[in-house]
Amino acid sequence: MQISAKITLLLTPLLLAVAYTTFAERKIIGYMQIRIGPNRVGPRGFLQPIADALKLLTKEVIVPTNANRYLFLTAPVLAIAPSLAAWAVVPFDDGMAIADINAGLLYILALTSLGVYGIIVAGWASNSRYALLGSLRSAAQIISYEIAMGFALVGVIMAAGSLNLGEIVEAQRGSVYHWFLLPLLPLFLVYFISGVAETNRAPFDVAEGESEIVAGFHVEYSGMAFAVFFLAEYANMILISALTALLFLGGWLSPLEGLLPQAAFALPVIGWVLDGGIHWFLAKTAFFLFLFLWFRATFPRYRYDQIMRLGWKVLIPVTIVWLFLEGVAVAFGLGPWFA
Amino acid sequence: MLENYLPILVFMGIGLLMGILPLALGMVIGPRRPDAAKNSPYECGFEAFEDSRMKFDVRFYLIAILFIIFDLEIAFLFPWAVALDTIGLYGLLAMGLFLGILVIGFIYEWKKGALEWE
Amino acid sequence: MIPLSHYLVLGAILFALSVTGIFLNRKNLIILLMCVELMLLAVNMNFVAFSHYLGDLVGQVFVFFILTVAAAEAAIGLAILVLVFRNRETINVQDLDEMKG
Amino acid sequence: MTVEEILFYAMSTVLVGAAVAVITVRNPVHAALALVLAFFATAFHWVMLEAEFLGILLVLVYVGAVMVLFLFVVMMLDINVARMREGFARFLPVGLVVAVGMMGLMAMVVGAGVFRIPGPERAAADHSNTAALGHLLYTEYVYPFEIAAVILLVAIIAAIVLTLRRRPGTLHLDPGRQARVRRNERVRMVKMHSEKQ
Repeated sequence: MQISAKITLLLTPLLLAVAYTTFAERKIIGYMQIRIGPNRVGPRGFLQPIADALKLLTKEVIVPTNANRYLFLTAPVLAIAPSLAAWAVVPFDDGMAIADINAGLLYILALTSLGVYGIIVAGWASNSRYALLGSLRSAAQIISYEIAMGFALVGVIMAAGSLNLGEIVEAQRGSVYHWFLLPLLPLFLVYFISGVAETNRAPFDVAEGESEIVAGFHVEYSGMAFAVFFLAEYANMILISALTALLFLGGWLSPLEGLLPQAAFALPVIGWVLDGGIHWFLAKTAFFLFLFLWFRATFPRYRYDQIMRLGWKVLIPVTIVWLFLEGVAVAFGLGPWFA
Repeated sequence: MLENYLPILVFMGIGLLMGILPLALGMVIGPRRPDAAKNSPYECGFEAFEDSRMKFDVRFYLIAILFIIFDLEIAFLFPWAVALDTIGLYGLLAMGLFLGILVIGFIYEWKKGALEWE
Repeated sequence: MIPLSHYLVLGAILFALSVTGIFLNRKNLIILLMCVELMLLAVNMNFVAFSHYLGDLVGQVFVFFILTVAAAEAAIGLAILVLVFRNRETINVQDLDEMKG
Repeated sequence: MTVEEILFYAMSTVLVGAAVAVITVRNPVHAALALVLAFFATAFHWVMLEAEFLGILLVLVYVGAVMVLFLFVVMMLDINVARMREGFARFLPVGLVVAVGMMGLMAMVVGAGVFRIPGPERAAADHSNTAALGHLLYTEYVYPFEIAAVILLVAIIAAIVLTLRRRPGTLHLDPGRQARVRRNERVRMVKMHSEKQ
C-alpha cells in the first residue's frame, strides 16, 4: 500500500526527531550554561535518547491507589494522539503531504485544541491535589492562548485566501519579501508566543512549576506513562515550529528565490540546494525548534497572573487590531502586499 | 475530496496506537511491585488528609466560558477570511459590524475586571 | 452510496436516545444538559444530511447558527449551574423547588 | 460492502454506543467523555457528507471548547454521584416506552419512501466547502450573522454578570506590588546606642 509507505516515511523520522530533540535540548542548554551535557552513552553522548528510552521502558508504571485506573492510563494516549495526527496535513514539499485536504489549517487548529484533554483527564484521574491544581492551571492557560492563536491564523488565511497549507505556502512565492513574515509580523509574533504557551514550555511552564506544584498534572506518572507525556510535549514543539515555518516563512520556498538569477537554480547540485525544497523547510523548522530551547535557557518563568494578562490583554487586542487593518488592506487591494 | 480524508482517519488511528503501544510495552516489561507508600498520591511528606477534590475559583469557569465565545468568533472568521476576495467590501463591512459588536463585549470584560487575575 | 434514509434513521435513534436520557437522569442537571446537546446533534445530523442530498448549502448555514446558539446556551447553562451549586451545594433537580407554589 | 459503507456503519455504531453511554453511565466524567466520542463520530459523518467545514468545526468548538467547560464543571464540583442516580430504574420503563414510541413514529416517516432522493455527485477534489459556505453566509445570511454577534455579546455579558462576584473581605495579594516594593517601605534603619548590661 502506498499510503502505509508514506506514513512510515513520515513517522519514523518524526519519532527520531522527537527523541533527538530531547537530546538536543540537554546539549544546547548545557553549552549555553557552559556545561557539556550528556556525554557518556555513545560517542559524545549520542545514544543518550536510546538509553533513556530503555530505562523508562524497564521502570514500573505506577498507578496510584485512589486514581481512576482506566482514565489514568488513557490520559497519555489522549495527549500524544492529536499531536501526531496533526502531522497528516503538514506538507514537506510541494504536494508532499499525507492528506492534502482543503480545510487543512482548520483541521490543525481543531487538533491542537484537543491537546488539553490529556492534561485535564490526567489531572482528574490522578486524584491528587497537585495534579488537579496543575492541570487546571495549564488547561486555563492553553485555552487562553488558543484564542490568540486562532486569530493569528485567521490573518494568515486572509492573506492567502485559502485554508489549504500547500496553497498558503504557494501564496508566499516570489521572494523573502513576499513571505507573510513581514506583512503579518505582529501575527507571527503572537502565533509563536502562543505556540510556546500552548506547549507549556518555558517561560510559560507554570503548570509544571517544579518548585511549587512539583510537576503539575503529571506528578503521579512514571515509567512509560510519563514518557508518553514527554514525547507529546516534544512532538507538539516540533509541530508548532513546522507550522510557523509553513505559515510565515514560506515553508519549503527558498529565501534566495527572486534574489539570484534564474540560471543559478539550473546548476547541477548547487541549484538544487539553492532552489526551494524540503531541506529549506527542515532548516526553518529546526531554527524555531532551537528558539524553543533558547527561550528555556534564557527566560525566567512568568508568574501565572502575568501569563493570563499577556494572553488576554496584549495578544488578543493586538491580533484584533491587526485583523481590522489587514481586512481593509485585503478588501481594497492595498499595496505593496495585498495588491 | 473524501479520498483525502481516509489517510487522516488512518493517521489518527496510528496516533492512538503510538500512545497505546509504548504504554502497553512499559506495563509488560516494567516490574510491578506495588506497595502502599508508592501508590499513595504525592504529598510533601505528610499523609493526604482530605479528598483531592476541592473548590476552585470561579474565574477558571469564566475563562472557559469566554473561551467558548471567542472560539465561535474564530469559527465565524474562518469562512469569512477564505471568502473575503469574492465578497469584497460588503463582507468587510459585515465582519466589521460583527467584530465591532464583540469588541464591545471584550471592552466590557476588560472594564469589569474579568481578565484580572489575582 | 449510502441512502439518505440511513442518516435520518441515525438521527432518529440519537434523538430517541437523548429523550430517554432525559427521562432516566431527571435529577442530574449536568447530564440533562448533555442530553440536550445530544438532541441538538441529532437535529444537526438531519440538517447536514438533507443539505448534502438536496445539494443545498443553506442547511449547513443553519447548522452553523444552531451550533453557535447551542454553544452559547451550554456556556450560560453551565455558569448558572455552577452558581446554583455554590449557593445550594446541590444540582439535584428535585432540591431546586423554591419556585413551587 | 464498500469502504464508505463500512465506515458509515462503524461510525454509527460508535455514535450510538457513545450516546447510550452518555445516558447510562454512573460517573458524569465518563458521561462527558462519552459525549466527546459522540461528537467525534458525528464529525466523521459530516465529513463523509461533504460538510468538511462543519465537521471540523464541531471538533473545534464542541470537543475543543464546550466539552472542556463541561469537564471543568463536572470535575471541579464535588458532586454526590450516588444520589444522582436514584430513581434510575424507576424511570427506565417510561423512558423506554417514550423512546420506542418516538422511534416508531420516525420510522413511519422515514420508511414511507418520501426521502428516496438520489445522492448528489461527489464534489470535485478542489471544491472548498468552507469558501462556498462563507460566500453564502456573508452575502445572503448577513442579518442572522449579525444577530449571532448580538447573541454572543449577550452571552459574554451574562457570563460575567453571573460568575464574577467580588466578595468583600476575600484576601488576595497583588504580586506586582509585592515585587515593586522598595527597601525603605519595609525597613527603617534606626541608629541606636549600644546598651550596657
